[in-house]
Amino acid sequence: MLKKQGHLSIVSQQQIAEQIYEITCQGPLVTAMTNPGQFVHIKIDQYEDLLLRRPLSICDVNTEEQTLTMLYRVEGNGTKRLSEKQVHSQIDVLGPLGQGFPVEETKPGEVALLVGGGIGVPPLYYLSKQLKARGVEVIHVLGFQSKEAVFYEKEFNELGPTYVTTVDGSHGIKGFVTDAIHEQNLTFDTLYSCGPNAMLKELTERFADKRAFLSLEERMGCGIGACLACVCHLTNDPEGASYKKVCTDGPVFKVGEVVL
Amino acid sequence: MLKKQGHLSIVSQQQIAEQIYEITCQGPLVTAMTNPGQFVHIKIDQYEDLLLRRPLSICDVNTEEQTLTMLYRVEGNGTKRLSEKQVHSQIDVLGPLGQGFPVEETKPGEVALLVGGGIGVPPLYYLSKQLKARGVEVIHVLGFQSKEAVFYEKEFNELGPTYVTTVDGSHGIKGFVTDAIHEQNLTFDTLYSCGPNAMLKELTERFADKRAFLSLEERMGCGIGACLACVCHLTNDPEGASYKKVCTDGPVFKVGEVVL
Amino acid sequence: MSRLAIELPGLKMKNPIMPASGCFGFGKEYANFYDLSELGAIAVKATTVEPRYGNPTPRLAETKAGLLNAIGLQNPGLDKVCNEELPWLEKFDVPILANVAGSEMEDYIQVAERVSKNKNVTALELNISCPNVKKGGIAFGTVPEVAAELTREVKRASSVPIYVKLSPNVADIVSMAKAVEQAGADGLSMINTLLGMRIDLKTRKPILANQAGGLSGPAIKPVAIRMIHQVSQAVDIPIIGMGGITTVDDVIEFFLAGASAVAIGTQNFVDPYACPNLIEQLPKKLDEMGVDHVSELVGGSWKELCNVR
Amino acid sequence: MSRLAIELPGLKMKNPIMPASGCFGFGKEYANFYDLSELGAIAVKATTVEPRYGNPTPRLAETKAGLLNAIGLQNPGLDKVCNEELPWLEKFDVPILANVAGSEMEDYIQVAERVSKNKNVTALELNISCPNVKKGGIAFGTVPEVAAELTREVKRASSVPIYVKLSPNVADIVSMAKAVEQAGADGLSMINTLLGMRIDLKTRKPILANQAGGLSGPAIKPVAIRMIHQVSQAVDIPIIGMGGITTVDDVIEFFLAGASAVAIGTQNFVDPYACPNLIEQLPKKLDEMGVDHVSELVGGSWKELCNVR
Ligand SMILES: Cc1cc2nc3c(=O)[nH]c(=O)nc-3n(C[C@H](O)[C@H](O)[C@H](O)COP(=O)(O)OP(=O)(O)OC[C@H]3O[C@@H](n4cnc5c(N)ncnc54)[C@H](O)[C@@H]3O)c2cc1C
Ligand SMILES: Cc1cc2nc3c(=O)[nH]c(=O)nc-3n(C[C@H](O)[C@H](O)[C@H](O)COP(=O)(O)OP(=O)(O)OC[C@H]3O[C@@H](n4cnc5c(N)ncnc54)[C@H](O)[C@@H]3O)c2cc1C
Ligand SMILES: Cc1cc2nc3c(=O)[nH]c(=O)nc-3n(C[C@H](O)[C@H](O)[C@H](O)COP(=O)(O)O)c2cc1C
Ligand SMILES: Cc1cc2nc3c(=O)[nH]c(=O)nc-3n(C[C@H](O)[C@H](O)[C@H](O)COP(=O)(O)O)c2cc1C
Ligand code: FES
Ligand code: FES
Repeated sequence: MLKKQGHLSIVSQQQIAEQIYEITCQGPLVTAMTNPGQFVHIKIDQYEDLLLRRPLSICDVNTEEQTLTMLYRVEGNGTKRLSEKQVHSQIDVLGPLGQGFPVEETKPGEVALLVGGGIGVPPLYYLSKQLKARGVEVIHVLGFQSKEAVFYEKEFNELGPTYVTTVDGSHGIKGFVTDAIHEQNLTFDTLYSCGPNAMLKELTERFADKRAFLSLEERMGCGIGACLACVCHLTNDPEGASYKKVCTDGPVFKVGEVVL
Repeated sequence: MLKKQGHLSIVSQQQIAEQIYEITCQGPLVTAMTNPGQFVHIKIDQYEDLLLRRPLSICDVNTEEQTLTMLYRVEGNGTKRLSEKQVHSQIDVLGPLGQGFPVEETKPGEVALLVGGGIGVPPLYYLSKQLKARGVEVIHVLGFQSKEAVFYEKEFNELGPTYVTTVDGSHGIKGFVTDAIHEQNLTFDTLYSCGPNAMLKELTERFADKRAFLSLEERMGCGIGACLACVCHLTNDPEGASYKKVCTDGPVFKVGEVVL
Repeated sequence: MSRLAIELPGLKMKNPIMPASGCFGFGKEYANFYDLSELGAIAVKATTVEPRYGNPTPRLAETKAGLLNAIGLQNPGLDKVCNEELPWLEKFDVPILANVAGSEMEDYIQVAERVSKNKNVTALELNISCPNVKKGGIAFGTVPEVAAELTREVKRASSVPIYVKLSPNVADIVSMAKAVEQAGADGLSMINTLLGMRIDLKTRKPILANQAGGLSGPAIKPVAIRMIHQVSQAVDIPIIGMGGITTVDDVIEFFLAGASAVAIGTQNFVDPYACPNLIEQLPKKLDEMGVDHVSELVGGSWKELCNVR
Repeated sequence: MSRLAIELPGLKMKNPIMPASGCFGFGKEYANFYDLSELGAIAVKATTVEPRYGNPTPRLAETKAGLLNAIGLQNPGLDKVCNEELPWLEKFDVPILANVAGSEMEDYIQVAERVSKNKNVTALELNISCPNVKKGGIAFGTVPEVAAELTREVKRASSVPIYVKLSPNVADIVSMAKAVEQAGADGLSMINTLLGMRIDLKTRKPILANQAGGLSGPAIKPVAIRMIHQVSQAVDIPIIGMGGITTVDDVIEFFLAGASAVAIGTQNFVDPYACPNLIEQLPKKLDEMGVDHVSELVGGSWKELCNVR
């Protein structure tokens, strides 16, 4: 029985874009977080008005220093309260959870296209680092609403070519990530993506026949497969009783495997 | 319309006896807190699992420095969370509330006997200071469970003769405050008291015909007279529909005025 | 007309926010904190024929995100309410929703008849749902036919429109609502408190002297929203929504569910300025949502057209 | 016998703590965290005749101190439960309380008959109260006569004792309890979730795809305590209490109210170790309270003799 739950201590926390925070925390639990695309489930404080844990993706890990970095957007009460937590205070973390991106599907020398939208960008960072370390050529396409919402552009640039799009054109290429892929004529051996459903749907339509892996988001209860809050239908049985759980079978699925 | 609600900043907090904490906080609201026996109603934090304010007595005030000191016992969730608050953080305070001890009922040169039981002791401190400043001779009888629960003995001693009792005899006189009053043959012109109901009942029986003022405790909602949570019957109409509210008509009542 | 002003039967309100009955006395205490004329309306404490002391103390117990109360309809009685409490409120420019309670049908009729004659009382709220009185009261609130009969009689006796305050402690709130609508109710107030209890581990007894009490506060908000969502689609009379409102977002949620105005209960105890604060915050929230008038939101969660965006 | 061990119809438990149905699947996930043999019992997820996918997502929404769910009885169906899920659990030394659901009486009977034959299923829990199925289900839970008939038929079909799981969404929980007791129920499970809703301010629609859902968690605890306090005084069969338990103090409160065992639902999601932690803390709490055996606390809030201090 593996111990998957523990307290991490916050070592830094800062705002890095509009509503976007970067938090780094430390503890032995981190050593198990080796698979990009996995997530952790966080109990932000002990006050019971905020009952459930909150799922956040692993954005970066330093296993030697046992530090975990996450990026999050302040959406509601939970992320707001997380943003108010002070350095040195603790958070209760369950994880790593779920199935991450299959790094090994891309061979050294091949090209991986990493496509992220908004708060779907964070898990791609750890993924990109691992792919690069493996000798894979990484290209990033990162979509945001506007200039103010852009983050980690520099960090991704250090790992490989990075195209940033904004919906309003205030920074980078105007439009959606799919526009950029088209305009820039980007080709790849493997596609890895995380972002809003609409984006994932669009990518599925275009690249259904490609080697592609998509990370999904769904409201979660337990995060470990017991509550059935996070299920989705299978593409080959879209109305039936068969299903996958985003928390344990995902969040990363092969393109076309599940109904978006 | 007076502004009775505001935020005070915690300037110190320390444990002074078993489960007993002393907290001092600062802010302009404090300047109005001139009447001992009044209380404040505190919203400990903004988390809504702990919904209501908590009533705490004014134990000491420095109007010049705008500091308010309170002593409290960790009973349940609210006081526990208060004890975890850090210096410099804020508490939301409503007050001063209620009718305090009538200091002016005791003339300079007269003797006032101040009798406190357990967590009823705190308001007597500010009272004693004011009586003494007025030229009243103050005698204190303070009852506790045991040695570990005793607090502020030195502080009271500096103001006047102080008899401490403990139920188990581990410190001071063994027994109840009433035993001490009897044994020591203490006489007085005015009696002021705050403590558990059983103690107040005993004092009422003995001193019903004296000039005596008792401070009551009752579970409170609003603290300002609107919710009718804290009512008590009048002694002259013990079954009827007339009533007093502990929060606004009290917490201090003349001995024999209300049903304990 | 201001973007907050609304008009419901008997209630011409500057804004859609009022304190809930029993959580504001007859206004005197809160008048120390702000000008009561700022309020959309005031729902005053329940009035019965005779003065009542109510239940023994303790009358309150806190629960997670909730409050249990067993005040027991303590009030100064019909005479004093009509001769002192209501006249005192006349100096404020605010309509009064007078909460009517009793043990027998006759009590309700007597209170309704007389209270509705006070000049600032522009509507009555029929409290058929108070969980804290032992006789009669509770049956009125859980049997549609009984509630309907009471509504009919009180409606006849009253010289102003009547709102029936529904109890959430029923299996089928829609039947209750429809029954009182058919019986002539001009509006609904919902929800009253859920029946609950807390036991003290030290004494091993219920904390409340009355044992059970009414649960209010944020804990019950989802129940209120669900009931208002159901009922507002089934009746044609307006609903004054309440149950756990603490923020302006909560206010909006009640409108979207189907309430036409809202009442603030427990939160007044937490923050004496709760009502004026919410009134102040409301226009800003409407701006954020791109809404001109608060009434555009009513029933927005189930009315097709309202769901812009 | 240990101070925690209890014996209820069909359930010989090492301790009085079990996970609640629907909050623990069929145990597989939590087996990654601890040895399931530590538990007093396991209430497994509701089983229906056919496999069910349940409701569309989102299926969860958080409320203040509460959780709304509309899972919709998703389960792998009778065949798979009997052939795979239950046999998998046989390796643990723990009695299984199998939760039985359906839309028609016949469904319940069919599930009960077959599930009760599994060798580790020592009792059934009749889910007459799930608020998340549209057909039939809800009526079973709110009409005493219907609940009684169902109980009688299932009791006849089952080879093990049956516990009827009561819905709190009723005006008179005592009548429900008495009706199913008379119909042969061996015990009661209470409470299931309260019906609630949350509306999203951005989309202006209910968050749950199913619109309404069942409210669980600390918010509903006072309602559960009140109902158990009432029912335990009115019936002679034992009660498995649940609704908002998060701490060992909550466990004690349920015993004092009148429960003979407790189930932990939502808290498993917050803390996967919730059940073993409570089991570990219980003896220390009994020491603190000066209680030898946990069963001494049952009904302590209303039984005179129990109120030592
Ligand atoms: C596998 C996974 C990975 C994620 N990774 C990230 C990340 O790296 N950075 C980031 O900013 N966000 C991430 N999210 C989304 C994040 O979990 C939500 O934004 C967050 O839970 C919102 O909580 P809140 O209290 O601020 O909002 P509230 O709206 O107050 O939350 C209320 C409830 O709804 C749930 N909820 C609300 N929005 C979402 C959502 N979009 N997805 C899932 N649950 C939601 C919450 O978990 C909570 O239970 C991830 C979600 C999933 C499922
Ligand atoms: C006028 C007045 C003055 C007080 N002064 C002091 C003081 O100076 N120092 C001190 O330690 N205590 C004082 N108390 C008691 C103090 O208010 C309670 O101990 C405190 O509210 C307990 O809160 P809790 O959250 O820790 O306990 P919980 O039991 O979790 O509280 C739950 C609810 O019960 C109420 N409650 C519980 N116990 C009491 C009680 N004994 N009296 C009133 N309400 C209670 C709480 O306010 C809260 O609403 C005073 C009470 C009153 C009425
Ligand atoms: C202390 C208290 C007293 C109440 N008294 C009454 C009353 O006299 N008449 C009535 O109709 N409702 C009464 N209520 C119910 C409230 O008006 C309101 O319906 C309920 O509290 C839910 O709203 P809230 O969650 O905002 O408090 C009372 C509620 C509380 C908390
Ligand atoms: C996600 C979820 C699923 C549930 N599924 C079932 C179920 O299948 N059968 C059932 O009888 N109760 C079900 N329940 C109700 C619980 O068993 C329990 O009665 C309720 O949640 C109250 O307990 P709690 O507050 O500890 O969660 C479910 C509850 C939740 C939160
Ligand atoms: S979140 Fe509970 S099963 Fe996925
Ligand atoms: S606490 Fe509300 S009236 Fe006294």
